[in-house]
Amino acid sequence: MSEFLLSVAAALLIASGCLFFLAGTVGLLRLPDFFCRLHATTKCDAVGGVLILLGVALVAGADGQTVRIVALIALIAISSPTAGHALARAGWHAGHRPWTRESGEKEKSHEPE
Amino acid sequence: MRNALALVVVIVLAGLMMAGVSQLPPPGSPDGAVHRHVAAHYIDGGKEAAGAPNLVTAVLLNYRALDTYGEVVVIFAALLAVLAVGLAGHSRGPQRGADELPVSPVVDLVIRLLAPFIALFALFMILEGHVLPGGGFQGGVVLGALMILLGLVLGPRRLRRMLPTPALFWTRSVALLAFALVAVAGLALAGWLFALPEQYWLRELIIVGLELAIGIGAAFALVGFYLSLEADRHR
Amino acid sequence: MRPISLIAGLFVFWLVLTAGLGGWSALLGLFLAGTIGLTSVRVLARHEEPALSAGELVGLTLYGFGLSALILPAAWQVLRAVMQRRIGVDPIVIEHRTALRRRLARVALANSITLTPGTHCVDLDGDLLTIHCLEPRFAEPILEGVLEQRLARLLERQA
Amino acid sequence: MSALLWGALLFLLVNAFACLVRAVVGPTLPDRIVAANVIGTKTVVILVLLGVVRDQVIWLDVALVYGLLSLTISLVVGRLIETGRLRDLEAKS
Amino acid sequence: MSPNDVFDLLILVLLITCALAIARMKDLAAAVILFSVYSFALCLLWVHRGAPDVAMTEAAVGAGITAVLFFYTLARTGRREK
Repeated sequence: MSEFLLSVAAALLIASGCLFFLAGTVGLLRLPDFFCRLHATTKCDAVGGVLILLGVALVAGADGQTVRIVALIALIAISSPTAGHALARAGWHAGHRPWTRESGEKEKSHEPE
Repeated sequence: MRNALALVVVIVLAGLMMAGVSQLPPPGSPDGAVHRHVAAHYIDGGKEAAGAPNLVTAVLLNYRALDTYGEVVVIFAALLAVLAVGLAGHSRGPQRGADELPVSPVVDLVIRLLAPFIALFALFMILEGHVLPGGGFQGGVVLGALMILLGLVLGPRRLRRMLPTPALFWTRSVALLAFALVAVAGLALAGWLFALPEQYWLRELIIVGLELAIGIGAAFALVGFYLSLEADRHR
Repeated sequence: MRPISLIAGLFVFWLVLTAGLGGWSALLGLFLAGTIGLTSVRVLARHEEPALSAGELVGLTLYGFGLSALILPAAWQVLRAVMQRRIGVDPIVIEHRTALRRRLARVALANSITLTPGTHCVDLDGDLLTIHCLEPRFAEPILEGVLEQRLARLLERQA
Repeated sequence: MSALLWGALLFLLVNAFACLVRAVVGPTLPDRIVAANVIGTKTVVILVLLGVVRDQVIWLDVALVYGLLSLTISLVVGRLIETGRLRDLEAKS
Repeated sequence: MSPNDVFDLLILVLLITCALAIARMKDLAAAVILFSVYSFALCLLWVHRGAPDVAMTEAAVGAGITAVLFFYTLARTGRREK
């Protein structure tokens, strides 16, 4: 019984993790500029990755696998926001200015119909 | 026209490759062609001949040790070439000195926190590489990556002070020479290159020593690349 | 981190990596952990700041769990926003001065802001945070300083 | 359980494929790096899933190496761009 | 088709797309990034084929250190293919 509950919990975690990854991908493809895309990817990667790895840790064998997965979870949870911040700062100092609604509409009106 | 031709060639080659892959036996299947002839001999004899539980390491350090040695020499030669070009060349791009944008405190702190663990992981790969996957070269690369990260945090100048050029040079050379020494010792003692002695602990020691030599050689070669690419900016 | 707790942490990490390789390997690990720990404290530690203690590390881990309880429902909102047929984002950039003084606390704040949906830390310079928000309403909890207070309780208790 | 893991694995692979579009299209260099970073994270998760499906503990070490090096790339490239040493061709300023 | 085959097929398509894109790319920095993505995919294929050692080398060298060194080189030369 408890084993059944465990695998249901794992399945839920993995499925929701996949959902977050999907959101990250969609955000990466659809959002208007670099900073907005970073929003989608950093969060969804960190949250989705941690959720999936937690789910996997629940069903993995006990022989060293689970502890290693915990180490990986810690690595993802630390590295994902740091990499996101480093890239955002790089773009900011390289002179990228964030897209805003006004600039987006201005660009649209300049486009030939 | 030439583009179209190239596309056709690529598509044909890709199709051939896919067809080939689809004919491969499922991964890990024991009756695949690769598992029946030479490999069987390696698997039977590898453990005694090389004394390394990880078969890949056994092959790399025994049957193909000369090959591995050649690879290490190639990296070393590449480094010499880069050093030669780097010393003659001059840097383009903006020359900035002390007024350069400081590294982000977030990146700084995270690298400082992670660095000891990365170092331990790299040494784990080097020292236990003959039991688990990994090995000298991979561990050395991770160690090199760690040093590049440290260069980011501490600045290349401080990294260079910690690892002065002569020390780098001598360590790399000694690592290379140690490898050669093991080969020659095998030739002198047992009659063929890279022969390993019978005693278990001595064999283990030599294998670990070899891995360490490869790892440190690779790591310091990478640091050499990095420092020579950074060098001109701070002269 | 203090040398002793760092060495202990490194040794535990080694044991995790070499699970079941036996006594010699553990001895080797102890030696390596000691060497690396002492070296990195000498090379990397900033001596002008108090070190991260083991208790604070546990506290930070718990804070991480608390943060995830905050993140998950809000992440769902962002997910829905992204999936709409027309993406209605209205990004703004705000600046916020934090009252936290410890470098560690500031970095933890920056990373939690990055992880909280709708906000992304762009720059951290001294006590000045530059934050990119997907919509103006996401900026409010930052300016109110909810996370900041939690971190202050955790890491700057003596002050 | 194994079917679910395989499903998640293939799903993530398709996702990585979609992210490749952003890496190819750009338009700016940071965009491409973000895409590469996302693909890197997905690969780490795929590796773990693969290791568990096949019951190979040691494959998780490969995932660790992966996570570390993909972090290294992001940090180093970010640093090169922000100091202006790797100029971004499309930057508007 | 078993999941194994689907996996192989997807990775191969990914590899080919990457390779084509690298060849077409005029911006060298973008080519380096795509090359690291290529290595990511190739490493998955190695692991799937049961060669974790090769995969580890690929991950360490192909995806990691080569890209970093290439970027340092690009910072010292230029980004456009001439």
